[in-house]
Amino acid sequence: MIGLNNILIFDLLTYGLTSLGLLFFLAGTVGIQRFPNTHSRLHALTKADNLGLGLIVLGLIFQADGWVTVAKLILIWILALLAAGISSQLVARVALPDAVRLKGNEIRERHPSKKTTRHD
Amino acid sequence: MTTWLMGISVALLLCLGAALWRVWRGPTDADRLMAAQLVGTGAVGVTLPLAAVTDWGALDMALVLVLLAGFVAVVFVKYVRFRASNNQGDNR
Amino acid sequence: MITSAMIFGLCGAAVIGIGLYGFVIHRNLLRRVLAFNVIGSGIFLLFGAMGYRSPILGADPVPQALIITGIVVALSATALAVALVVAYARATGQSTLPEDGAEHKTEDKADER
Amino acid sequence: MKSESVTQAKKQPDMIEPLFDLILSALILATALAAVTGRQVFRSVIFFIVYGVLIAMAWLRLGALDVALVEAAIGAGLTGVLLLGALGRLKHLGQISATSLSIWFRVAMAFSAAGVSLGISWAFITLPEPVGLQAAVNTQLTIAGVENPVTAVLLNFRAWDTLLESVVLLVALIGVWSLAQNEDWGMRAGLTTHSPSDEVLTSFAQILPPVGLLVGVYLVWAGSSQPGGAFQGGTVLAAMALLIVMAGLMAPPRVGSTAVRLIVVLGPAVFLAVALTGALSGQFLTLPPAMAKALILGIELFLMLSIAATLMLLVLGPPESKAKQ
Repeated sequence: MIGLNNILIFDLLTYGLTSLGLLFFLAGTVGIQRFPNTHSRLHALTKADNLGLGLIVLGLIFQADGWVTVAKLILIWILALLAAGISSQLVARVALPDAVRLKGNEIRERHPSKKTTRHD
Repeated sequence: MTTWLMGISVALLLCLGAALWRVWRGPTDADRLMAAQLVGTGAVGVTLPLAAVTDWGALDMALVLVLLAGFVAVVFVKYVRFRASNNQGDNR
Repeated sequence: MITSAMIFGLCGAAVIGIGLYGFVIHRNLLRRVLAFNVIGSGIFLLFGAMGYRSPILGADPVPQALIITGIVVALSATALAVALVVAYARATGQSTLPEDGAEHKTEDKADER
Repeated sequence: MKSESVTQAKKQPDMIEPLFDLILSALILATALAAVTGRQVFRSVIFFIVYGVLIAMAWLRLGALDVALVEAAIGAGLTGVLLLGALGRLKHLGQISATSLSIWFRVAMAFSAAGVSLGISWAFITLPEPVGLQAAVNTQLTIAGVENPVTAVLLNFRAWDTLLESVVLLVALIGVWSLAQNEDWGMRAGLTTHSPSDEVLTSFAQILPPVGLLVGVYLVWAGSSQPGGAFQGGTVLAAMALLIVMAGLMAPPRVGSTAVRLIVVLGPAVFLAVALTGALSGQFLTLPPAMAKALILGIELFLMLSIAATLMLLVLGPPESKAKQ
């Protein structure tokens, strides 16, 4: 069902690359839970986004059934890179000057979490 | 291979569920945006192996998802800025 | 045997309940619009699952077409509802409809600053 | 053809597929609950968007790729943007609590809602064996002009629905526009904001839309033989146009200008014209099998344009000048 490319090496590459990608996603998820402040969480997130998805795409390319599929996979990755890059840039800028004010809002919204302490 | 790829999908789905916790938790809007973005990318990551075990048709959905993810991120940021500027403006 | 149709059909039924709950407990009109959308998508999910129950026949295209129509109509209805909410809030300065209860008080404290 | 490949993929029963479905369902329920409850509306809207993404994956698992595409574009995109825009306008409502309703009322409502869900579940489980319309659609598919059964249903077998739907979109737009203040009529759609220009945003809005345009047209083109179609393509185009507007690269269109009206009406008009031509040669809305494919593609292209324009205008909302109390 997967196509003509059922060669052993291709399968092995898929196994390896997808598990590596999964690892990055896991790391990103742990990071976004555990890191102490907004900007370091942003760092964790972009690693997961760019590398994790990229490795999964790379792994799946070896299972593709034709060039159109490969092209689509790569396009998806490029778009994800673009979106992640741009939006983390924008989010970081939102978070930077507004950190104090947003924190204030949060406290008013009754979330007096310790996590809001800023480490600059 | 099918089972392996489905397994990857399941694992990514679990990651995605963990990111949801950060969306709930915050504490800042920026954190929520980021976590939502991780959910978006994670969803693409879930969809790709799913596409691989069927006939790759789901790839189009991943494409739409990733296009819209960037768009939604921009809208979020615009919104947060809009609100922040309004809050400033209304301060007497 | 647990099929996808069974799982997502029951999930759709539960989503309808969640949406209904949200629709009733909130007075804020925007939240009601949101909850109404949740109800709608639960119904779509249930309907789609009904069209996928037979493993031999595969997915039924007719419900799919109806659901696509439904999603687009739901979006346009949401747009209209949202515009109405904004216009209402502009006209009255409120985001909740007046109700007869005596407990009608908390709403507009929100004007954060 | 499509359904065959889907059933083939289903052939090997695996414990992992139900596991995937169960986890996905649990996440869907959690996000739905988070979207509906909670104190902050902003968070609810984010959860609603995430919910849309998850539902789109559920459609994938239900073998409904066409629906998944629409849901990914509308549920996970435009609806959330719409709600967020309204929230921005009602920013003074940023924090609405449900505490005005007593806890007992909420508990009672939770039980009633659970009762409704249980009733529906029971009805769903006890449904009689499905007969399905797959066979009926498949036998007619040869004269439909397209190979994608969903497109065939949308634009041929049940074209009535789709024609009326495009009219519903128009009616909604008229409704939204009619909420404009008198002095705002003829202004640019949406709330006029003057945000400072931003290079990052600008470059993003220059790179993404060409790709989006390509994807949108591809979806319409592919829609005849594989999942996709006018709605999917139109929504993607609408999102891209909104991105351009939001980055400040293009001013939103003026409400009520002739060009805007023309674009918005074009799709339904072409559809209606084809339907009437059919009426002259036999029956209203029947497509001659020989020309069906060309006609469907033509209708879909114009529909896509109109849908994109209408959705964009719906999301932008009525014209609103900044002057408000």
